[in-house]
Amino acid sequence: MAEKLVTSEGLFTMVEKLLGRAQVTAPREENGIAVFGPVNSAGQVELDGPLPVIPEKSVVFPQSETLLRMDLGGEVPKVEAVEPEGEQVILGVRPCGLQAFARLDRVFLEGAFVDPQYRRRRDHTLIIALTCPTVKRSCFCRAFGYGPSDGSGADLQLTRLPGGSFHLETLTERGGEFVAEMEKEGIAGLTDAGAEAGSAARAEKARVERLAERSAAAVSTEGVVEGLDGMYDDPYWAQLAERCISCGICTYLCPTCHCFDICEKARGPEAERYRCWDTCLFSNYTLMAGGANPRPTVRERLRNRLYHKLNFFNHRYGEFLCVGCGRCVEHCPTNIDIRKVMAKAAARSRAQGVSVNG
Amino acid sequence: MGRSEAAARPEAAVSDAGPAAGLYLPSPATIQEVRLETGAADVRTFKVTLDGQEIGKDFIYRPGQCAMVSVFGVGEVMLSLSSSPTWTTHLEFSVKNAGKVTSTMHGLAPGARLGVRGPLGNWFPYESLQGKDLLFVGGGIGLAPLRSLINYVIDNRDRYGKVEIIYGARSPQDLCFKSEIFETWPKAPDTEVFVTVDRGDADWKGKEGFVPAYLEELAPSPVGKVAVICGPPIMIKFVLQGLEKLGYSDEQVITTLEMRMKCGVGKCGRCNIGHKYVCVDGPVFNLAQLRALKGEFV
Amino acid sequence: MKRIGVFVCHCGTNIAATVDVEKVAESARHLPHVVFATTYKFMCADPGQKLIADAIREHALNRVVVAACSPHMHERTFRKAVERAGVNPYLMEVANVREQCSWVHRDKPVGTEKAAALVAAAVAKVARNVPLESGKLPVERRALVVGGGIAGIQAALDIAESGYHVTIVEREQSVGGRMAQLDKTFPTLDCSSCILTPKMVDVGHHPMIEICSYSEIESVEGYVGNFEVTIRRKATSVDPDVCTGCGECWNRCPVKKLPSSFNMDLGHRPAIYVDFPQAIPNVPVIDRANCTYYLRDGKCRVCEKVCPTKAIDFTLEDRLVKERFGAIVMATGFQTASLQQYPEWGLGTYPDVVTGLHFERLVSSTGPTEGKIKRPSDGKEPKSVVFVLCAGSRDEARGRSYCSKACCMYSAKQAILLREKIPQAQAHVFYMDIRTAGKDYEEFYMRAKEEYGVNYIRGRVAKVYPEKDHLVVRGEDTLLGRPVAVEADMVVLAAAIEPRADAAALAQKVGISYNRDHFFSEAHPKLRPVESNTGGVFLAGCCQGPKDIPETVAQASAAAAKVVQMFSKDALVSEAQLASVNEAWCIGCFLCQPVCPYKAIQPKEIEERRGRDKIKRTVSSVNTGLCQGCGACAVACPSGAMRLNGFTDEQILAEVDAVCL
Amino acid sequence: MSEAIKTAAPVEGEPMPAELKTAEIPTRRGPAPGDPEFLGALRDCCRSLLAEGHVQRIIAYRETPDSLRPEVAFFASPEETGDLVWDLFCNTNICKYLLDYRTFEGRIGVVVKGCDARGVVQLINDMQIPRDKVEIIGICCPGQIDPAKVESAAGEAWVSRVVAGPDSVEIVTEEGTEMRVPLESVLTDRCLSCRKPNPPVADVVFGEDQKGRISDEVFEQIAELERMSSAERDAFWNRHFERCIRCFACRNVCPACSCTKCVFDQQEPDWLAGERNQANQHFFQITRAVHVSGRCTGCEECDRVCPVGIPLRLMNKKLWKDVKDLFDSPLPGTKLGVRSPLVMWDPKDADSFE
Amino acid sequence: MPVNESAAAEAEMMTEAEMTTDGASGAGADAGTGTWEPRIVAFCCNWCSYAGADLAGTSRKQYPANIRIVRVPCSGRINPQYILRAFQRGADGVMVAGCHPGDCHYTTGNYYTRRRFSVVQRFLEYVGLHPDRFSGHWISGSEGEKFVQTAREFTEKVRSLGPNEKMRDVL
Repeated sequence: MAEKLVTSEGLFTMVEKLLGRAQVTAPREENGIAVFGPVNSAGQVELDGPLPVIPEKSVVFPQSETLLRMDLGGEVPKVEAVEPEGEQVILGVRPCGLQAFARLDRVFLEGAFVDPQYRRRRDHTLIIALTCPTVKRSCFCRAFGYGPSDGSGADLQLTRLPGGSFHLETLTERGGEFVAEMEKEGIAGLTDAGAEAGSAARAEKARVERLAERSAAAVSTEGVVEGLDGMYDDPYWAQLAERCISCGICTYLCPTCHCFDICEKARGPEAERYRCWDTCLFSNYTLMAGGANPRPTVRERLRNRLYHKLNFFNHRYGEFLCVGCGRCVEHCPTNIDIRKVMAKAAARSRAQGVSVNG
Repeated sequence: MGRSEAAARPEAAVSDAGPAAGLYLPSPATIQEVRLETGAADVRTFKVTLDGQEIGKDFIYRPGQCAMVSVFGVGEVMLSLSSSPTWTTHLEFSVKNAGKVTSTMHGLAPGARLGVRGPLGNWFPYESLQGKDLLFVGGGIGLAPLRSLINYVIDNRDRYGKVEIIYGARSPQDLCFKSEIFETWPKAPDTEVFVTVDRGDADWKGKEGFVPAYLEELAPSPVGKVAVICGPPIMIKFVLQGLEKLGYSDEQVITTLEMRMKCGVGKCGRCNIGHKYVCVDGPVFNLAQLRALKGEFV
Repeated sequence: MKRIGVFVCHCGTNIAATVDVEKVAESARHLPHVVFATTYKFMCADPGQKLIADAIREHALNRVVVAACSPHMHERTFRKAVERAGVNPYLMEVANVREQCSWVHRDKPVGTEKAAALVAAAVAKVARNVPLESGKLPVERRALVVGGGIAGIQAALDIAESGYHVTIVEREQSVGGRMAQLDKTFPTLDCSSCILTPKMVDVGHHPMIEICSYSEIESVEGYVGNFEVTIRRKATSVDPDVCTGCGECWNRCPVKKLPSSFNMDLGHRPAIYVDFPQAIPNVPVIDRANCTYYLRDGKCRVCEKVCPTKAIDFTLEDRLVKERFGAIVMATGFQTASLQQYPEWGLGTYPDVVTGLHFERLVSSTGPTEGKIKRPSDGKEPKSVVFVLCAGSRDEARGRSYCSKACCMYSAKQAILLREKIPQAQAHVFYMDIRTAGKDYEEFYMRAKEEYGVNYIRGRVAKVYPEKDHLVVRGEDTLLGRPVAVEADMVVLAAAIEPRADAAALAQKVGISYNRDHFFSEAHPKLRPVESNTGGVFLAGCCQGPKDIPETVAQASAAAAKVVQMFSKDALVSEAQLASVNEAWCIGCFLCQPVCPYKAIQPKEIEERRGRDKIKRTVSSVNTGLCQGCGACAVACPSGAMRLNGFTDEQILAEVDAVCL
Repeated sequence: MSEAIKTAAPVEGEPMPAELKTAEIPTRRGPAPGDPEFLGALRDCCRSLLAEGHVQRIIAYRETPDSLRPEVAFFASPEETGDLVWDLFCNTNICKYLLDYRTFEGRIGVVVKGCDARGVVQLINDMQIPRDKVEIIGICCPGQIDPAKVESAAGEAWVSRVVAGPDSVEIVTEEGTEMRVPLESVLTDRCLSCRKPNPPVADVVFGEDQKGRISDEVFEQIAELERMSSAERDAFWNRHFERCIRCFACRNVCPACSCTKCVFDQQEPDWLAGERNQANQHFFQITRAVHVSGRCTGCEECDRVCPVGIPLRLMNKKLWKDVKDLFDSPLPGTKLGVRSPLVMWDPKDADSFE
Repeated sequence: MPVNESAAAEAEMMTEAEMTTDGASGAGADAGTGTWEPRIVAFCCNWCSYAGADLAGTSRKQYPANIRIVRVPCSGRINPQYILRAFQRGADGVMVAGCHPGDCHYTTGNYYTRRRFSVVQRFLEYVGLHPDRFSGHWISGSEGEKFVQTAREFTEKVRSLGPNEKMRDVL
């Protein structure tokens, strides 16, 4: 596919042009924190910052979105499904975000029931990825078989080059159309990438891949699923839960967590049904109307989340629901580290292996 | 009975589900009749028709399936269809007043509008059960999903073997579907109904005692039989123990689960037991399947 | 199934003129749960109430909204009406569409719209109402009177005469209080002890009255109808059952020269004593702080030796007696201000500067001078006496803003007594204003001025200082606008009436409120002047505020009537709209406790299931006997575990949501 | 205006049991953090408390492979205390874990900084745990280091360990390179303006009283906000509240939030809807702040854990400033037996009503 | 942290937006029709302020119909969350009224109100609610006239501000 070179200025102009025709979501800095969020000027886009705290999923699976709109004033209630509108562009998606989209696609688009909201947003979102400029210690993408330069799943991929320009790679037809459109509009600073830029991009990618290599030794998925198969009733979960404060940070910051609640909002004769993010760590999540709760304590809830990431999803879809972005590792107020859970499971698996073989 | 039979593939339900665009859009429905089930008025059965849809034609369901029922402006709740698919004039939902939606529903009168999204989930393996003897064990409102299958079996009486129904509730006041348990079902051929209450009252002349104890007392033989059970967790727990003692294998025991559900279509994540979602992989499971899952099912 | 009926009242044309009542009813018909709505000319009239009752039956209504006048007018009426029709009275709400709508808006469409909104709010609220029941509280038909002065005596007699048992707790050796210290009373000049003593005797002999003298309140638990009071009966060292009050002991006691507080320290008493000869009970007590036996390790024992009935028992100790009462009358009286903030008047510095109460003892024939007025410094008969009014009263700057009410009159009386006893003596009265509001009071004052030639000088006293063998009183005559100096042999300060020094501490024990000056607060200054804000506790006499004898007696009888009224009921009915605790949510932080003005919140230990374990924990609980339903606790509670029935969060939010639509 | 009335009830400190009001003078003092003997002494102290049965559990920190992120740990036996650690990365305020021990039979030791200790005291004052059930092992805190600041100072290199000196820290990377940065540059924001680094109440104290860092930055920011127009403040908070993901971490770590059924979790009444819009964010943020006002100990743990950087301390400290100015009450958690000033009153209270 | 700049910039946009809807005629939500009327919720204690409002009625004193009273037993029963809820549901102004300090029917309830709301009122302003949208008043049962004056003045103040957007959560 095509390779382009775009200067910072050129990218700025491109974003400005985009703002008129689509909702643009990009990394922004707020109070010293990087977040993915809607931008209304190109100046807000901050591509050099760290991995944004709020994950990319909010673009295709917003914190809350309306499903139905109801008018109950008349004899017969008028109820209609609400479709998301407009075009979206998400700029600066990291490879882990791309991986997460792929997981979410499986949940929302695969099988008997296709989620219309997600489908509509996904179809109308142009994804411009960004090769990770750096790799943090909390990153463990390598464990899941991809790296910080892996643009698969994106329409376009940006790689920051040492000089400050970006290498822009077209990965899909849609990406190509976008570039063509931009070229037609005449973006100053958008040119074909020469061989030099291409090799600089490859060098940059190789550099960050090397950085990521550091985590490979520490974290592995080897034996995690199998280990967990035999650990469900292990006292380990109670120990881990003792520390967990049952907040929603790990789930809400997780790029693949997709649980939601469906709520009703009524104002006189008018009402809306919407869905909003929910988390299996809150006790209300499984609380039933009669007061029974199948997951009454943090132990069951935390275990459910970790199994969902590292075991249940594998049994259902054949892959992990964790993509190794490290957000939960970095932001857990009490330093609960999913990598340690993986290590524990792997060790269990090895021990089981030994006992079976011995 | 094979494992694959108990839990019907969710894909099979697709053909019956509405178009994807309306995944969360309920079909309009109207309450035709509200029937009080219990003395304490905490269970009511709602006779519901679907506006502009014919049941059995536009809305095809199987015994044990569920639907999301909307009270517009209040919310949605997953309810099992307590009617038999053999009835084509209306659907029935038997609802315990437990939360915001159900309590509002209890305040509704005939003519009130609802929304129905479904049918959802799998169903009792009514086809593979043909020719077998059936033991139904129910407690309280747990009889509602069983009732769908019981009436289906009675309406297709020649295709199934002997039917035994053990049903219990806390008190005579709390018994549901009284006309069926005392009149309709006992009159059906080769059908026996055993009713017990935890504690009787002055007028109660029937059996007193808990369901699991009554089961052990009756000791129905497992030969050629499948047990279908539903009730409060504590009852399920002891009934399972009782059935095991009587020699029922895990494959011979089928139950239907209740979990807090929101979307009904396997997206919202709430109703998982291990890697299965009750709303799409269930609610009907046999005991062997449940035992293979990680999670808290009883 | 909620079935709400809405009844819109025309109130003649009071509502109907500015509110389209039919339209309001019509809009109500579309509200959730409303199955019936109608209008009527006068909903509160019998036919209106019947209409409601009929509709309740006909439409199986189980909740009712009446859109009419203010709930302050007819909430009770309609509650009773629905109750008669079989609906719990608390399943009725009033929408105030008269005072707060039709009467304050002229524009009919505007009024109609607002009325409809108010009805919608009431409907939203009533849909969340739950049936409430008034509690029944048993009544212990025994009264406690705290204080044995004229107020306590009168209250006790009135209650006892109605057939209920009364206990009087009196701190001193004898009942009688301040009135026993007085000589004559205004405006009739009849002898104070002559009218008091018979009442004291009545109290002493009444079969339904028990006097616990030389006793104090230790603690008060419980609530209206059911108080549990611990009384400290101080050790008297005399067995009251044996003592005949013969007086041998106090006559023979070698310690004679102890200051007599009954005589305002102007006279003496022995270590074993009765307050005054007519004391009730006539059983002496030993002042252990000054008795030789106790000071010198068992020496002396004179009283023991002379006692003909062997009533002296040095080993007696304080006893704590716990008793149950249904009602408490607080009648703890007053003291006169020490006037320490007024050094310029020299009270306590110059012996001849005294308070009005001292003067009473000096004129009294039972007093230390046997009724001969002598100045304390040298016993000389005073030839000139200056009376200073408002001594410490009506002086915001020095901490007391109120009027002591009785001083104008008693000073006039004292001036008259002076002039009667020492006709040649001059009486000067410094005053700010003369207040003679009372029957025959103004006449009495005029007599003092005109008949007895008492010299009234309008102005404040700036300074009192000694000169040779007399005092000089300097002040300003504001009528003449010039300074004056009056020579005086004695100065009598009409010292402010203030509550007893321990009034606040006692109020805290009893759980009643008090004002800045520590006078006990009445429940309502106009309409409930003898009730405290705590159910079952009533107020009589100067502990509630300065007053003279007739007022005190009237208030005491009123308090007694309130007590008797309470006792005449089989059981007390508690409010239904009270606080209650959702124990599952309560974490026992007790933030609710300090905000409760009625001390109605107490800790309670509960047992709870936690998984397989049973745990014990402490939560709040509400004493429905004490709770008055203010709801302060419900707001102090962060989680909303504390709820106020009748005004729950759900109900109020429903109203808010409805009025905002 | 009518005369002022005073009741018996609202006396400061009531209804605290009297024994709680006794002055707290720690009996023992140990070496300060930074002293080579510190960690050994702390471990010895914890070990002997467990061994001698004075406590049945100790809540403290344990070493992890990531030296910047020690984990909270619960020590039940003296043998376990070998990897107990306390260094400048013990950011987590552990006092809230005491709530898990409300029904625990036995005493609990807590290793606490000044800010954590205030939380413990607040829990005691809120009657969530009795004083005699807690052994307060206090540490006069020299300030805690923000791992994110260290990591960003180290750039792409991974940090292996950090050696803290009194004024600077040495960052050692995995590659073995060393760099020295001023301590202040890596301290957490809350420590940069910490005025009360010493435990106000403790049974054992390690180190001598620290001065803390007197920075008025927070109050200056508050003053700046107060000077803004209403519309500017509206915009300011909208911008921050917009990011709130409603993870409730701020609530869950807060020592003043001890409800088991929080208003935000209640379905009836439906105080807080799930929809993420400004109205609900405001309801949540305002209610949370108001609920803890008068009981917020100013530990700023909420601010620390907020993953999206909402300046929660600008709310908490604003409320605290007003409460202090209006009612002249001590900082919550600094004194035993003190109840929230909002459940007390004084006839002379300021009046904003008309 | 740069508290000021971006907030000020956004505020500028805000104020412009407000100005366009802030016409003297009070055209607001229903700008097209010019019929916008402020919605005002008044929480009144049963014994004083509610009685004061009743007295206003008995004396036939007129005040704007925008005021909708919610009766509570005591001003001490008014949870600050009610204020937020009212704004959420579309109130343009909220008023709290109780007995004068010292006159509380329940002796001390309004002292807590006074403390609580002196803090809450400042805080609401701090988070950007316009100070004129919330007010507290002591109105006794005999102050019908004060109730009327308060209602009039508050309504006019709120009317001049236009519809409230802060915290508003309507469909």
